[in-house]
Amino acid sequence: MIGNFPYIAAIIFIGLGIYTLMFKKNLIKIAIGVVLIQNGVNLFLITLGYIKGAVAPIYTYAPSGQIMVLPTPQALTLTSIVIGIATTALILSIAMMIYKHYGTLDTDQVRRLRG
Amino acid sequence: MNLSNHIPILIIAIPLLAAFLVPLIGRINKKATGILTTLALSVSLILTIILAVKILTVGPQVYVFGAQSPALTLPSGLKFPIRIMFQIDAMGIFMGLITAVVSFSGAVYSLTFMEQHSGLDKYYSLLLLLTVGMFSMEFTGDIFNFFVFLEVASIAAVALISFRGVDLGEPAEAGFKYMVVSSISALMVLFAVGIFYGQYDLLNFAAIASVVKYSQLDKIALGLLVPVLAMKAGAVPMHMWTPDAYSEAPAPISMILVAASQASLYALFRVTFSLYNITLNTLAVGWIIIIFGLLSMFIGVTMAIIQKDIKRLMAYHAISQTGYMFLGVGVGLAVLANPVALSQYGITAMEGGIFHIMNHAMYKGLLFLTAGALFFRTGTKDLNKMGGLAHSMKYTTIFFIIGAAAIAGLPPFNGFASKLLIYESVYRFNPLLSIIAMVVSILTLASFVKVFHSAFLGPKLPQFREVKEVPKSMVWAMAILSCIIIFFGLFPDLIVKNLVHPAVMALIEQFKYTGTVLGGI
Amino acid sequence: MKQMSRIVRTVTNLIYGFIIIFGFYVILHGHLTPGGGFQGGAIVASAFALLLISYGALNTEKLLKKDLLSILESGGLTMFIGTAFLGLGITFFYNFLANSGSWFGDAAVIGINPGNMNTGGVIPLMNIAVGLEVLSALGVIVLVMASGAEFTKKKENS
Amino acid sequence: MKKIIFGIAFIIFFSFLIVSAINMRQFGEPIFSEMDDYFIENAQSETGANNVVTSIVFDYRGFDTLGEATVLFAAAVGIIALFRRVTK
Amino acid sequence: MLGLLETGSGFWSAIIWVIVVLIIGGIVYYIRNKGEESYKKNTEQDKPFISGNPELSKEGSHISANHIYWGFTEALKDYYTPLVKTHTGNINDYSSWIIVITVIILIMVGVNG
Repeated sequence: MIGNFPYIAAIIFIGLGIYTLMFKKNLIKIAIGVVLIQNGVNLFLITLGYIKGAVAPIYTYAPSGQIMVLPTPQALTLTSIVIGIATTALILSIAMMIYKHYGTLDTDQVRRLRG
Repeated sequence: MNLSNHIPILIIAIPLLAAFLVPLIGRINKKATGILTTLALSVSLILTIILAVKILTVGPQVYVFGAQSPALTLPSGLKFPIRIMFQIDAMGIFMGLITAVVSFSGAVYSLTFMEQHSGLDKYYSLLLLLTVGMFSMEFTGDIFNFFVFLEVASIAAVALISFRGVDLGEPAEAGFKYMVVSSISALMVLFAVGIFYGQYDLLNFAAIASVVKYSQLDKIALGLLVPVLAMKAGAVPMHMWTPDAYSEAPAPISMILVAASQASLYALFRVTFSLYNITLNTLAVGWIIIIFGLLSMFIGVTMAIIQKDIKRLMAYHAISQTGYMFLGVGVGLAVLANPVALSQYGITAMEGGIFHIMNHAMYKGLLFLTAGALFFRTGTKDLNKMGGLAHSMKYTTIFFIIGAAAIAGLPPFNGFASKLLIYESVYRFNPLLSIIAMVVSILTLASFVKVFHSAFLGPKLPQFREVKEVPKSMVWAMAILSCIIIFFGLFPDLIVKNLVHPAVMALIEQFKYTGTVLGGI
Repeated sequence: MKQMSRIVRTVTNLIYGFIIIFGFYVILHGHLTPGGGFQGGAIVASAFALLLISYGALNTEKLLKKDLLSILESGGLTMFIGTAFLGLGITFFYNFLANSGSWFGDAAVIGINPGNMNTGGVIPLMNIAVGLEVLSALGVIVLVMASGAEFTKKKENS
Repeated sequence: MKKIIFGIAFIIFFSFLIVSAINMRQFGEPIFSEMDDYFIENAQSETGANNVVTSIVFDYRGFDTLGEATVLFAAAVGIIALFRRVTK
Repeated sequence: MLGLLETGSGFWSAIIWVIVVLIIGGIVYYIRNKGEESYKKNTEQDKPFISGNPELSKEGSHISANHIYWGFTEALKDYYTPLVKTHTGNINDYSSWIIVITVIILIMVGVNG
């Protein structure tokens, strides 16, 4: 149980992001919530790859006689981090566009499309 | 080198290469971008048809990236695949055909529809990227790769929805909403990937399906995957993004977005049928999907009747038609564990649902294109401002009648065939569901009578004196889809026997899906 | 945005070249040391961001041409997918240069070794391609968003 | 009223995620690791790269990397299109 | 036979349907031809008879979309009012609905799954 604390830390990130998406009224804060969920999921993935007392999976000048951590989660996390960068950039620029046209970032006013 | 082994990747790689080259070519010649896009998409359409023939005659195809040979799934002495692979069976190629046809006609339509817009090279590049994302979502056999291309499709779709956001506010708003919900869904998918990886150290659909134990974690992964994928498919009550996105995107993009949401629907069926087949409690999950279907059908159509914006109305109809697919396939899933009922009506219900996917892509695409034609000539999407357009837009009127009759399930168009399959088989599962489906079909007809009357019938209004027929390429794009609709309507048995039934069997028979990769058949 | 004080600009002039050089080092040694195309490209793009915040958007656009960056972006991606296409004799993404004796074709010493630059097959090429793509894409994103902010601000004032 | 329902839903969702974290295998002690062991053993001989992560990113899972570069490209193109100068 | 779709408990053939429609159309056309001969175009026989009132102008006679199915929506007012009110175009509600449905499905799957 307490050994799983790193997972729980990642889950808390995700929960904070979900809370921001559900209850915060500012578009920029919503973008921050999306980023929080991304970081939580990335943290969860990278945590899955750890092995106690292992070294990075790189053979250049590696300390001899050591086991190496699982390399796949690192590749997956790299991919999802770059995807997260792209998503965040797009969300923020669309928020800028919304501000240009609506003059506000409040989700209660940014709802011309409804019904 | 024998290219016939490489068809699965060429379908993806040629539009991808074109997408990278289009911005460069756009600097030299603006006109050439559209031509290049249409060319690339036509090539991938032809290759998709060739691949479909190969798969339906030979069997499922596997393409392993970077291996010694395209079919080498298991390197020496391994029990599981280590590389990304495409795993295309009848169901995957069925969705691939839809994607190819829809995106090709969308590109043809865009040639003149988007002419007066600026930044066309970006538009065509994003259109190709959206197509590539949909193709890969449907072909891939690797769960993380599925997440990556889900994001590719989402981001390209968002950029296209908010393409008109430079001078208008609403497209940017719709794009923001779609971006947020699709990021939530993609991240939940990624979390489920993490759960699977942590348990089994596997990332391949078939390999996970062979070892999945339906433990507590697998239940949580299922409970995360089903709603987010249903949300991407536009299931009530998570459908609110759908009318915004469909109504604010340019008309060809609305058509392609329908196919994109169906790619997520395909992923939902893939997860429930191929990943956990009968290991899960099929009755509970089947009823979940059936309830999604009922809510989507009824709320979608009742909200559609009161709409004033023609594209919003059609978007709500997209939701309600998605309900039919949920209903048919959900009935099939609910009786999956019961061979007798499955052979009696389950398979027929799934045939109806799967056949309805293709029909819906075709006629809803046609309807969106006609709405785009009206917008192109009149400059408005508001039904109150339209009227009497049948006098000046003959072809568009004919195409709209075909599409409306098909979506309302009037014989002899294709909508009737798939809806009939759903009615008769669902009636034997639970009569009430079938009756609700018929009522929804009647309401659909009613709301399209409203559209037809207020937009096309009536006297020639003075403000539309100089309105004339839309240009050639738009007419051609609409004609392609109408011909497909009429053909499907006249010969539904050919499609059901040759395309739909193998697809349903590919969903039901899990051992074939896993056996394609892990051997053993 | 405005340009920042003289101190910031002087320090930027001193270090941004080193940041770019370090980024390219990370890109080129991606198959030997921690890092690779994405990380190195991000480092170079961070140098662009440093220029941006210290000199302001309008001055930076004189130094960094958006058109050049977007051409570089398409070019890098085309090089990447082209390298993947070259493996099509066997399969897409087949590492046809590894252990072949030609460019980057030396067989790596199995186990712990100081590392040989001339190994890795197509991996160094893909690192370079992806590095170019990432640095230009991130640079374009940062530049366009900054100038877009100027644009929107002008919109409000007028 | 709506806020209360959403709050309860959020709490239950969060607790489900916590349950998944608790049921996950012990931190730092993977049970199955065949795929990663294969990578660690054979990456050097197959791809000739010392960096196992890079050899996964660009060789074993190269198609993911293509998709990821495509995402970045799509975002850049979309942002350029979003901030383009309108010339009707 | 081509175009014959087996639906499990019956069959459907669009070809037969089209043939039947053509036959019935022919019969209808035949009956129509046996109708009143004394009809002449462009006489007062064309004019609609609105209980003696003058025929109003064509533009005025067009019914716009707002007025179609007015009775339907009016009769179902207490169904539509809450439904339309639920569709707040608010992004917080969008994401919150996703979470609510996810929770419901997690409970259903977790309890009896």
